[in-house]
Amino acid sequence: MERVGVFICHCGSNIGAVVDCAKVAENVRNYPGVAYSTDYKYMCSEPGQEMIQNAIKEHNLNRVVVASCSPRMHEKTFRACVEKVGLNPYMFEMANIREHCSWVHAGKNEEATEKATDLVKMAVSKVCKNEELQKGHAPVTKRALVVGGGIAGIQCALDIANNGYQVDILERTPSIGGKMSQIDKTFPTIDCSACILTPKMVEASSHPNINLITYSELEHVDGYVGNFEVTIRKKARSVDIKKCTGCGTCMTKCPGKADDEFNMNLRKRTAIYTPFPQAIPNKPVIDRVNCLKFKSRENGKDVCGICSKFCPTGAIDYEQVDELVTEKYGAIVMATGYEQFDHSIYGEYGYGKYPDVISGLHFERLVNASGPTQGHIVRPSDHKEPKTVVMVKCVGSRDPEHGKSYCSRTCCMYTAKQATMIRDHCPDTKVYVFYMDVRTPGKLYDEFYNRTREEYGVEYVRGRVSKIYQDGEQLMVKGEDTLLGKQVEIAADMVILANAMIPQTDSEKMAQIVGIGYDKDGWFTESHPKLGPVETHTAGVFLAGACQGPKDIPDSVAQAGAAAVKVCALLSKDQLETEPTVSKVDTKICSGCGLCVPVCPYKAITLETIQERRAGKTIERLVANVNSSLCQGCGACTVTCRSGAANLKHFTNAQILAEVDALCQTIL
Amino acid sequence: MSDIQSEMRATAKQLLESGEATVVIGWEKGTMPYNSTPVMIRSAADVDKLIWDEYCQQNLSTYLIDFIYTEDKVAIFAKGCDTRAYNRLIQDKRISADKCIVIGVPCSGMKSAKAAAKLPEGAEVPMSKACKECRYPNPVVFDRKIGQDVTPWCTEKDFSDVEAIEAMDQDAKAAFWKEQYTKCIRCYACRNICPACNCTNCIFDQSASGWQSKDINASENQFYGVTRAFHVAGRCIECGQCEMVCPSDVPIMLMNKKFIKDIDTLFGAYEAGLETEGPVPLSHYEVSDPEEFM
Amino acid sequence: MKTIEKAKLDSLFAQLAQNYSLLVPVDYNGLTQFAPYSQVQEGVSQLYLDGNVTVSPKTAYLPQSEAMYKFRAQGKKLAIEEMAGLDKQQVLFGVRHCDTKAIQCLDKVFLDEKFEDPQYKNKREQNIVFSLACNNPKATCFCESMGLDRAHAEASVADVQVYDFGDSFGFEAISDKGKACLDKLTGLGETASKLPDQKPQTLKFDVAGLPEKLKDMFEDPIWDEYSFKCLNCGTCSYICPTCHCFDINNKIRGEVGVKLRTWDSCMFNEYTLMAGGHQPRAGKKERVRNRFLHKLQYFNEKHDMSLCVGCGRCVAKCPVNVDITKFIRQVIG
Amino acid sequence: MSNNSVENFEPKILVFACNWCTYAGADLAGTSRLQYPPNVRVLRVPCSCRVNPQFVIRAFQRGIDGVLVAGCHPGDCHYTTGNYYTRRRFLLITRMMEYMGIDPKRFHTRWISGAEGPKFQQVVTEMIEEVKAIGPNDKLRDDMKVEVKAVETNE
Repeated sequence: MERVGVFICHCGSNIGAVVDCAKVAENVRNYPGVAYSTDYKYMCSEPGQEMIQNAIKEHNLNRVVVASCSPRMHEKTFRACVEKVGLNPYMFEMANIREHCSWVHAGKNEEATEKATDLVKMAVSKVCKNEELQKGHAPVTKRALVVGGGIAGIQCALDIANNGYQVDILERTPSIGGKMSQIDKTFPTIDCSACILTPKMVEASSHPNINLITYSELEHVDGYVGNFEVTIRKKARSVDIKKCTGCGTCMTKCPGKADDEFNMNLRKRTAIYTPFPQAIPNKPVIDRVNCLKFKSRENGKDVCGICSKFCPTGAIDYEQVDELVTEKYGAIVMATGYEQFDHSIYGEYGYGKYPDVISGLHFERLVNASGPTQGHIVRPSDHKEPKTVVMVKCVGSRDPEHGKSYCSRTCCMYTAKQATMIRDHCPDTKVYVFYMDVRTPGKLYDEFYNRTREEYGVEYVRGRVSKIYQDGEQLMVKGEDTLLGKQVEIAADMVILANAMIPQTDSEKMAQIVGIGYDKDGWFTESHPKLGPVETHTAGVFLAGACQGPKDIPDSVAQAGAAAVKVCALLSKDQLETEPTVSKVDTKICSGCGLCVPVCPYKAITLETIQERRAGKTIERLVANVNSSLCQGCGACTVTCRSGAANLKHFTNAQILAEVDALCQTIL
Repeated sequence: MSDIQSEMRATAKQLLESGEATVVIGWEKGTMPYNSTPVMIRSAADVDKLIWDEYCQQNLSTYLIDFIYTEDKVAIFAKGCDTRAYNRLIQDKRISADKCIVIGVPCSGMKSAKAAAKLPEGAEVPMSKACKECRYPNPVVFDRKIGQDVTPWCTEKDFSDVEAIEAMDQDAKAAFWKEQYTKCIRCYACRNICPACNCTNCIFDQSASGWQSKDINASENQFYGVTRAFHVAGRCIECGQCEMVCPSDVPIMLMNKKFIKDIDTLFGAYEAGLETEGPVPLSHYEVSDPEEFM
Repeated sequence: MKTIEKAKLDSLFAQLAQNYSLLVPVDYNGLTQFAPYSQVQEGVSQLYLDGNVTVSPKTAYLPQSEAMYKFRAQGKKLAIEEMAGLDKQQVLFGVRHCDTKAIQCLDKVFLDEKFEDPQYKNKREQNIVFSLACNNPKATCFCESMGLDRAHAEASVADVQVYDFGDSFGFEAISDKGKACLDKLTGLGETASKLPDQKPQTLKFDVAGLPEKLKDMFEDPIWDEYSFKCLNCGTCSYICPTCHCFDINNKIRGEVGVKLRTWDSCMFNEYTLMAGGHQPRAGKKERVRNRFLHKLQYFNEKHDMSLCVGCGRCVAKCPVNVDITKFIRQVIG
Repeated sequence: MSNNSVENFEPKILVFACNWCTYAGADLAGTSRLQYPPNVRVLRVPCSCRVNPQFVIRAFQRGIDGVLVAGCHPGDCHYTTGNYYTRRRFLLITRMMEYMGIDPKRFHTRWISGAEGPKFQQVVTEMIEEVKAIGPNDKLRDDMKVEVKAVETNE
């Protein structure tokens, strides 16, 4: 027999000033199922909760409805409250008469009171159909996967490893290091990027708890928090990493040439290569697209093989194939970083055709001592030192029409950094910066920017560049100085564009593989913009670094640490509590048609063969089965299921129908 | 037709005698001249019961469900619509192909038994509505085939009847459906004959679930009607059996065809029962589906 | 015998409608059934006298859905109120003989010596049955084989016997109730009581000894043969004039509600489903066997009459032509 | 509140709101004190894909004047794909309801995010006004007007 206790909260005057709480309590006193009904000033307060607990004991209540604020606010509070006196926490319902009633119907006291009554009746009708539910438990694989081996991934892995947990770093390029390894100096300290990054890379590679899986791709993710099963494609390196000593002979002998993407195609590399000298692992891979041997094989021949001939350890293996391995992890950190916006869509910047209009990352390679020009700032076209450099900010950023609507956050600072570096390397070179705004919120950032202008004499022009065109050897940059309100034209030798940060081109596919959300631009979505910045909506998957949105190095490192803490908190548990509000299939009803299987976003439903006694015979038949650890309780299957075999606990068909009926019964 | 009939009997005989099949399901002559009714043949001696005439309307595929837990190997004769029904049942995992032998029979359309019952003897009997609109008179899947394929007489889906309802104003629509569903006696013949309604336990057989009371009125009957239509949406193979068996002449296909029409328009043309794999419209989505809820 | 020209039928109905509730056989959008005469007047339905109706007039005694009592529950308090019966006498015009016989069957169930169903009894008392003899039986009719008198309706049910004379109807009172009703009518003619010619039924067979034969046939393979094609739909039960099984449910709207009794069918899964989940009549065979044996054996054993009256509805309407007459002929041999 | 005379007609509208977006949006409308007419009642479901069209038909049977099904914008679903199924189902059901004679003004599906308090306010306000203008729903109703005159006694 249902014995529901109803408690109407005034929330001080928040509810009480509009809704006649005593009347609502009175209105439902005789409602079917209600055994006790009352109102009180603050239900969530200590005395309020005690009042509920006492009433449960005194009136032998087996279900409770509290009408107060949003369940998103206090459902947990009241569940804990009723649980303390022995009630199952799922025998509780909340009616939202504050956010959905008193606050939005100010002055309409009579109607609001009537509405509150309806909402309470709905809650009572539902709670009468509620069932006791128990949280489930799932084991935890005490090992984490970090996807992406940039600074965020490395830092996150180190933090997890230093907490004593095994962690794998999955990196799709031949080496860890990421974008930071391409950068020459870091702002605002102008310290050498490699000098602070490479020790971290070495530490990661030598850490007993860290395992590097480079030149590999994420293929497939199954499972759930604490128990992910991740399939990884280990791409064929064509080099046996166990035999290779990293001596580099092969690279000196290789006749194949290819664009050097690490150096932004500013020079060529060999077909067998490591991306950069400090690469980790420092073992080459064969770029099969550009390898003479593999190219000849496409034409039915088999030439070259020089690297193999010269390799002292016989590590070259042309017959290697991609390998798929499946590993188990308890948590996954996505640290897949960003890409640089491609400015070739902009006609006003020359569609990317002018060799001396380069991006920020090009410049980093130009100015790097181990880069293609040994650190000399020269024009890519004729290798002359530029005398006038124009820098353009917000290329692709803050441009909802052609580029991205967001601010890329890092460009103001890296432009300032690069401007000072030009002035340092080439004191005679004039530097102009076209900008929309200068945004420097960071420790010592604004001071750096001011030094750039005041001490380094970099000229900032507020305005957009309307056109860049080639005029002889020079680039004419036309724009408007909006502060002076006049057109300006600068004859420049080189133009550096501050390209926006954009997500990896396949970030949406990645998100779908892992089962996390992404925004309109393709950045991965955090679970809460303020209170869950490194969590995702998928339990056990966390975010670090720029894959969540544009970030500079300190922010990425900080977020990596935050994600690591969340991972460790998860891995420190022996068992995980799982929500019981999941789908369940009544096998007596299920026909095993399997229509629910493809509908489940968590692959939680499988078809299983069960045995059944029927008319004296044992028969075998298919039925759907929900893995309650995988199921997150969306309910998609329940509507797909025609016969109602699939039902969502705590949001059952009967419970929702009871609410609908309760609302409608007053209509006559 | 008689050629097909003798070939049917010969095939059934051969299947039963060779032991390839233990049961053959076909049609026999029923009480009235317009009754051709399902028959189960277990012995080669009985194959002469089998007939093939212009009233072999009834879909035999649904009977295959009755044999899933027996040791039988079942052969059925199947027209185009029956083979689509067969695919439907395979896709819904209600039957397994290795227990069935499908003997395809191209069909030139069946006459309406309902019309025949009302007409005087000897009068010209019109073709059933579903047959008139049939686009797949030839079996779409079969293990064997009897007779020659016929040329389909329809190539496009005919939605003129649906459009006629759509053109009514709201009150006229409501009145029309209320009238139609006032007649419904909820005998569930439409459901039980439907190859897409193949759940072992239909929600309308679960009164305790609260989905529907046993009260009979236009509202409850419409709930039944629209719910059943929704359950077969994207799965209906357009055999029209529901409408043919309805003792109250409720135009049930008008509901089913509405969903077919809208699915085609909204999500791209779809033909149920042609394949046994691949997504069914309502257990599938495209990110690019029409957006009108912004 | 009193008569009225068919052309003046409207005036007869108008007179009847003045003093009684009047139900007539109609065609409502393709479904034939008994309905208030007002439907004909309003043009919603057309009068249908060409044959028997699909949904039998048992609806006037045992509606498909009928409130038994109503209630209101408030807190721990409960109020229950019986439903009022028919406050006015109700004429059923054109009930065929088979259906009068069927009502006699229902009497055995609902007006049992031990318990009289008050709602059934009320309708039985208030209904005045004008029973029309069939001159032109349908091809599916077999009432003669089931022992019915095509010239005379079941006297315990029918109040007025009606004959169709082509251009006119003739009326003969059977009961006092019928006589009182006829006496109130004006404008009727008078004719000698020569009965109209009746075309013979084509579906004819002998049922002698059927219940006894069936006694030993519970495990006969004939049931597999007859049940194979059955869909387990409720068409036969719902159009059958003698099927009388019902289920009882609540229909509740908040504090108030009614107890409903609704038709049920032995073809349905829930009919015999036990609370614990056991299903004693799991398959088609068990259900078809039960229905046929109830019609042709069990009811005979209990009430000494057949529960099949030979109306032929199920023969005509069964979607898969499960033919009870074929079954009877096969059993009799 | 319901009143069958059209002048004073105050419709009752049921809103199925997904927990993560629309319910939060309705909460935000509350915390922002965005006022709207008190004719709507929100029923919380985990995801709009939990809303069985049969619930909607049931509400109309029981005499509701309007139903709104609302969830996250496509792509924003907490469960990644739920609302894509909602969209498919309700594109069809919207048309079927209209086909059955239910005025399309009475039934809507909308995407309302957790940040769209003002949109929630706007959508329900417009819907209430529209439904008010067309009067009480008289279609598909399974009315049961029962008057029990008997006096209650203890059970």
